[in-house]
Amino acid sequence: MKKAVAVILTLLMVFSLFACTQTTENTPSGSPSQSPTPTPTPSASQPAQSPAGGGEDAETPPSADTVTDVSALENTIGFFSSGVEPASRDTYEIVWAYMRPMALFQNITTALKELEPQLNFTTTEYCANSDIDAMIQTIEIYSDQGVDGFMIVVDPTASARIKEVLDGTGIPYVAMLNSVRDETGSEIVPCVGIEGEIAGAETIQWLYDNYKTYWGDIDESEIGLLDFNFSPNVDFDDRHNGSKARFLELLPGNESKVFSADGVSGALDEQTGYDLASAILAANPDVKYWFVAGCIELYSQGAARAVETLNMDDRVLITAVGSDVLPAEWDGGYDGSWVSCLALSNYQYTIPGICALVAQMDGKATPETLWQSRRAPGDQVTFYNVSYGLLTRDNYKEFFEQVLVDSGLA
Amino acid sequence: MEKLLEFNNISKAYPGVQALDDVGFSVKGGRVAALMGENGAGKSTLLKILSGDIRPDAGGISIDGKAQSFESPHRSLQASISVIYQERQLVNDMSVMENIFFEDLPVSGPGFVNRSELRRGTQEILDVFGLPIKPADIVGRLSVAHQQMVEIMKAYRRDSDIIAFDEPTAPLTDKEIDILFRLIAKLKERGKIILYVSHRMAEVFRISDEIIVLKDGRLVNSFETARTDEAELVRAMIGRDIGDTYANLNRSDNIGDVLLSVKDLVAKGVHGVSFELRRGEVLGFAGLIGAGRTETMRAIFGADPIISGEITLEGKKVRFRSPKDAIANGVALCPEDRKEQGLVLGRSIRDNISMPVLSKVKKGPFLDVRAEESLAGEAVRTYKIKTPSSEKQAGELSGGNQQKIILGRWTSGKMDTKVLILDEPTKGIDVGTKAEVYQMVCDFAGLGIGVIFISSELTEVINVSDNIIVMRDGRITGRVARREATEERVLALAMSDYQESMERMV
Amino acid sequence: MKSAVRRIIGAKEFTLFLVMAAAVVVFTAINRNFLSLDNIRNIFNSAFVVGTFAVGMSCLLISGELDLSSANTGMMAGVLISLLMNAGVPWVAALIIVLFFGAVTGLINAFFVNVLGFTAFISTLGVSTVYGGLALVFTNAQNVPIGNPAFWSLGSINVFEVFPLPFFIMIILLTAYGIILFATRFGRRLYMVGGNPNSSRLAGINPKKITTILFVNNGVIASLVGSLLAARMHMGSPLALSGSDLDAITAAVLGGVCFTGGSGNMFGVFLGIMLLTSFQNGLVVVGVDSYYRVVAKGVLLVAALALDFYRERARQKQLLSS
Amino acid sequence: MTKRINKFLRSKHFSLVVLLVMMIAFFWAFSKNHSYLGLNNIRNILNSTVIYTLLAVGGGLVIIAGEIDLSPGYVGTAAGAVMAALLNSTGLPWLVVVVMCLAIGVVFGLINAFLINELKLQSFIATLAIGSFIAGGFAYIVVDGKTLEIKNDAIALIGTGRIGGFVPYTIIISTAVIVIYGVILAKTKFGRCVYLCGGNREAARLTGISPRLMSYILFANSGMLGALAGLLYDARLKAGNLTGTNHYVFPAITAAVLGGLSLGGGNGDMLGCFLGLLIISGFNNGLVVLGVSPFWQNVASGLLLLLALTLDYLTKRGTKGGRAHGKAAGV
Repeated sequence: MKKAVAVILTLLMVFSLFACTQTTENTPSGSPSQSPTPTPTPSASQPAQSPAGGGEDAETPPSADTVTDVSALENTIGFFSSGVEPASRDTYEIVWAYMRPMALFQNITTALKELEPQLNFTTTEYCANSDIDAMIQTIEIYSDQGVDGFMIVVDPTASARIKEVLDGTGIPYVAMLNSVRDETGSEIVPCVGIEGEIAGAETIQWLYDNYKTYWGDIDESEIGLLDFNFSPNVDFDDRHNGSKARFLELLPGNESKVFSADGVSGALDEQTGYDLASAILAANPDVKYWFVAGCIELYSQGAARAVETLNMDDRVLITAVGSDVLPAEWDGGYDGSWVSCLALSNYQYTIPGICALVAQMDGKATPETLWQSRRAPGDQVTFYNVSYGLLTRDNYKEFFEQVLVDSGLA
Repeated sequence: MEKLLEFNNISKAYPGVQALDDVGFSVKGGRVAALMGENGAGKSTLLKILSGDIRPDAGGISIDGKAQSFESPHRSLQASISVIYQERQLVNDMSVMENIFFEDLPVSGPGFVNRSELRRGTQEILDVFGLPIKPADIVGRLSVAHQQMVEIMKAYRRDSDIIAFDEPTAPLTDKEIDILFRLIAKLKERGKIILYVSHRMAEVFRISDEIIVLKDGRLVNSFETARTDEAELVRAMIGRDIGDTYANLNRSDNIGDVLLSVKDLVAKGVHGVSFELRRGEVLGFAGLIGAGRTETMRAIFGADPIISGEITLEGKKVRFRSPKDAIANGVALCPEDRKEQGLVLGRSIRDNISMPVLSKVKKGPFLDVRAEESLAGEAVRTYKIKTPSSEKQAGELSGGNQQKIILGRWTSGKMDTKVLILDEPTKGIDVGTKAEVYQMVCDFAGLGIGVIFISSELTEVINVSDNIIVMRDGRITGRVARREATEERVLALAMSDYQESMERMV
Repeated sequence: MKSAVRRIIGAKEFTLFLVMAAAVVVFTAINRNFLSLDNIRNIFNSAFVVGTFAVGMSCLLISGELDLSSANTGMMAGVLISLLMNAGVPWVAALIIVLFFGAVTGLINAFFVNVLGFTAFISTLGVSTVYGGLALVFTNAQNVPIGNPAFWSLGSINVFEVFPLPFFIMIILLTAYGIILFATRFGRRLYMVGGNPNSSRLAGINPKKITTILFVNNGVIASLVGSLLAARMHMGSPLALSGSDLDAITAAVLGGVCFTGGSGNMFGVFLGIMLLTSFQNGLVVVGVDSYYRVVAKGVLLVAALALDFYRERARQKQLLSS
Repeated sequence: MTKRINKFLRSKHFSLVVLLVMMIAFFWAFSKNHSYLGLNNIRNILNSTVIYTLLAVGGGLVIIAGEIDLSPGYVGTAAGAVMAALLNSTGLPWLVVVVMCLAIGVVFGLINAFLINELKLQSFIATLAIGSFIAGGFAYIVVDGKTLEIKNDAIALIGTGRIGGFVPYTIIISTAVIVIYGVILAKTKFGRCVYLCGGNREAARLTGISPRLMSYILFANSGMLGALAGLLYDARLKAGNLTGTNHYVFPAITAAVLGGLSLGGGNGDMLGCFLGLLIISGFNNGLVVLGVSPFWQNVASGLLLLLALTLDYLTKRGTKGGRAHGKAAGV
């Protein structure tokens, strides 16, 4: 009897394994799953001004033959200047590869799936489960498979090697989220992301500009800073340093009240945030007011729970980089000390990234010619700073609608 | 109504061995039936069938005429049968009372253990046995003898109609043996059926009403104890007259100079032992369980640490830090417990035999498998080990064959053994193989090897050794040459205040 | 009386008590607030996850088994309960369904280990990997928010003003299982099966039946932890609880549970949990650099076990000489 | 000769080869223009086995001897971090640095063995403490949490260089390691002692083998191979990585068990280990080649493990798995 059950179990597993391998919507065996719908004719519609933050004013509409700066019209999907009609060429196969399962990456995948008809490409997703060696081998596997382009999150700890491998494949690629810089600090791979220091600094800046509405006119020297960090990741480390630098810039006298909490001892989750925040807040009752800066949303959420248990809601203001957890809390009616977060909408990442990649695949743009107008001095290529917004409880709904409108998808 | 236990034509086969072949006999209530026979004759298989641990291929057991079938040991317990195995079935980390009541812990309310009832019941049994143990003592911390008594008390507590003992007296001191025999007598009066498996003739004659002899899985005969004697039993068991077993042992008798001398050795369980072993001499070590003989030899061999004392080998002072040193100097030890300390059950016979001489069967950096095979083949031939090939796993062989593998290991061609220590080489071995072992011991001596022969069976030690050293409680109590050695004299040296029980035993 | 005192001092738990007392004294000396009511409650909250896992895990360890799928079972439970509640299922029903899911996971593990005879270490690892993938598939790697404040309160209300509910539940489980292990027949059989599986089998106690119950029990407890964590986090996250079952094993072994089965009790496990959590919390309170905190956890475990080894050897020597 | 063949047919290796061939056929059929068996992809598969092979060999020997070692992954990360730190801050030649890093692996292994043999700690717990806590923390401390670039050309050549432009050095190193250890295990006295210690530790001691010495050697060896794995990992990335090979130990042990090693100790060999590694790496590679969505890849690798265990149950007539070894059918 046991043998029979074992045989049935084996068949069941072989079948489910087979099912697992068929889960790709578009098996890269060349058959385009659905014919691309004709995109609207590239009318020279003037792009709506992008919302608060680093928006650039639009330049003269480009003509088809010259290789022009794609950055001018970066936010509108309806129009891109590579001049090649998406439907006229065969479907591009791109690989969207990232380091670890995160909500933002998943949102980028959904955004890419929505854009596939317009730009006539198919997406294959790869997650390296934080194993950089596996990421490198996957790049080689897919280059052997003859894919057309890579959209990749380059892990900062091995960016030089990953760039070397990508250049070796000769396949166009665009980096997402983490910048790739050489020793001199000059950006060497076109990247769509957000500067860690800026993100960290902006969140603290907002707290500083708005704390009076929560605490009234208090003695600024009483404010302390609890600054989360996850040092192994260079990007999170930059956000940590950015927050700290901006805090000391604004409140130079409060040097003694700055506490940094590195979550390296636990998993990347809320529990670690809770353990660190609760211990530090309870250990320093003498600090009357607290700013809490979260380089990762889950840490700030842990801090929010700690503040609730220690009922210090009236003297702690929490912020975070990333907008996947807090809006959901607000939807559920949360109105605690976690007051704001820096919004990173997936479309604001995806559209410039995919446009740059498609332009390169069409041969109409090279890394150097991409977004020239946005290039920081001293950079060989442009680090495209995604425009962001600081969300609060009252403006977050309206912000997300606006992003949809801007991207022409709404 | 008197109880009746019937084994009706039971057969059981293992790959390559017909363990039981159509065995049938019956035992009435209030009688003790002793089971005797060569090892591999199927005695322990029979007990395992009785306890429901294994199922027979054919035939079965019936109680009071009703056929029983035991899918699991639980069924046999419910049929009021309990078997006491050689390997103790105790949980060392738990208390005596929990081990005794084990599966029937007294319960009150929703499954809560009734500790007061548990303690009271245990104390009651302890009083019946008259043992200096408290119910709450942890079993692991008791002496080996007391642990075996806990095992027996567990069976007594089950108050089963049928109780089977498998070599129960091996670890017991005489005080406990006496308690056991008084208990068995009481159980007989209450009409219980007792099955008693043992190799000790004296015990069997003293306690049993009938003796059932098995040979190679078949029932040879059953004798009324009163109307039979030792010689007739042995003849039934091995079909050869034991009388001349020791007589026609051809011995070398060219005993040379002193090979190994030990001066006031002190170790755990050893309190100042001194003796000399000569080349070509068979030095017997007699004594009861717990006399410290195994501890002495393990200390010499380097298996256990020595507290103080001096050992000289061939005139040179030596101190063996580990068995590795001892073997390098030509000292070999056949351990008492075959399975735990002797064999690697998962490996082939060849691996087990070549273990101590691996560095001598090498060809360049690699092991020379052919040399190993020839070594193993030679051992299989000289010791007549029943096996289709030397690649068979040691675990799949019978107890007797396993012992031969260990003997073969220490006397293989590649071992230049000077001193060979045999610790209970014939324990759990059938009478036929014993005779072969005795001859081997003499052959080793003939080659000039100094042999130390430890055994708990007096007749064996007396007749095989050239000189006999008797130990008790870690000290030597006497030295006797074979010529003047009689069982009474050796016994007197080996025991002290158990005079009375031993009298009855002989 | 003297022997009773000597028995207490000889006990394994006394070593833990010594180490913990020393740690508390040192931490309080450096920062008085370590013993403040707030921080004590923090320790309680931090102890909940590892502690509750350790309860189910210790039972399995005592019976000689192991379950490496608890962490992902818990995570899966958190995700499922969130998805169910978003689909309109009242939280009480959702909790029951999720606990049932934990039981089924336990049955699957028990089937593999007891019926098909797989090594527990590897087969529970397989189940864990499958759950890790499925959770990401169900949630598309997003956190599943729960908008039900009543359910949130499960994670945050305080019992008797001092004990947060999850911690209180952990204490109840520890006490209940402590009593079961010490005073009930089923509990004592756990030690028998762990201490000598063969003799239990021969005496008619079926080790498989007992370990099956324990696997199911561990699955249910893991699901309870996942659900309470989801309540406290106001969402089910497919990345939660990773690695917490290894921490639970560490706490259990620290508390005197022998890894190969047969010994250990719930009071020791409670001390192990509190020592591990308060030590971690203390290091943060006194501001030890994070890298050294990771090393300190390892040193604590090794030091406690080494201390226990030397005390045991001293006691053996003392027994031998007396 | 036929005796050896039908011995092979009945053996564990045969069922592994069958599983491997079935898997390759499946992926070959479904991969885009059959690129699964393309020369490049075969190299990719072997490339992905390198780190697992080193850990499976070191850890496998420890398992055969009856213990378990969870620390080599973390020791590798620590060794890699030290290499990066030394190369950047000191002028030491790279060979000296590599030897020092391997020495660090050996030291961690000896600490493991000391805890297990002298303090009688259980190997699961001791290696977990030494590995994930102490070695892991040590790695961070050494580089103070920063990832350091490795610019040494020799190290870069070993990590990324390819002989004749095709065969990476790392594959040669890992293949050499598994072949050498396979021969040692099967043919030499040391190898036989590993099996004997795993089968019956006390019996081995009483025949002149020192299980304690074996334990020290094997844990030191496992530490050294763990360190080597960490060095190769960082050489391939040309950077001292801080999470590195931490999470490589469990899959390596799984591959070893898949290949026939039982956690109770005493059986299994390097050929089985290699087949187990090939199956797991080939499977993961196949999933990537098919472009299976990443979350389903995790589900599939868990199912593969359970499937392999079930097949092992079906091929092993009735005898139970690792836990009940030694239940010999003695009469």
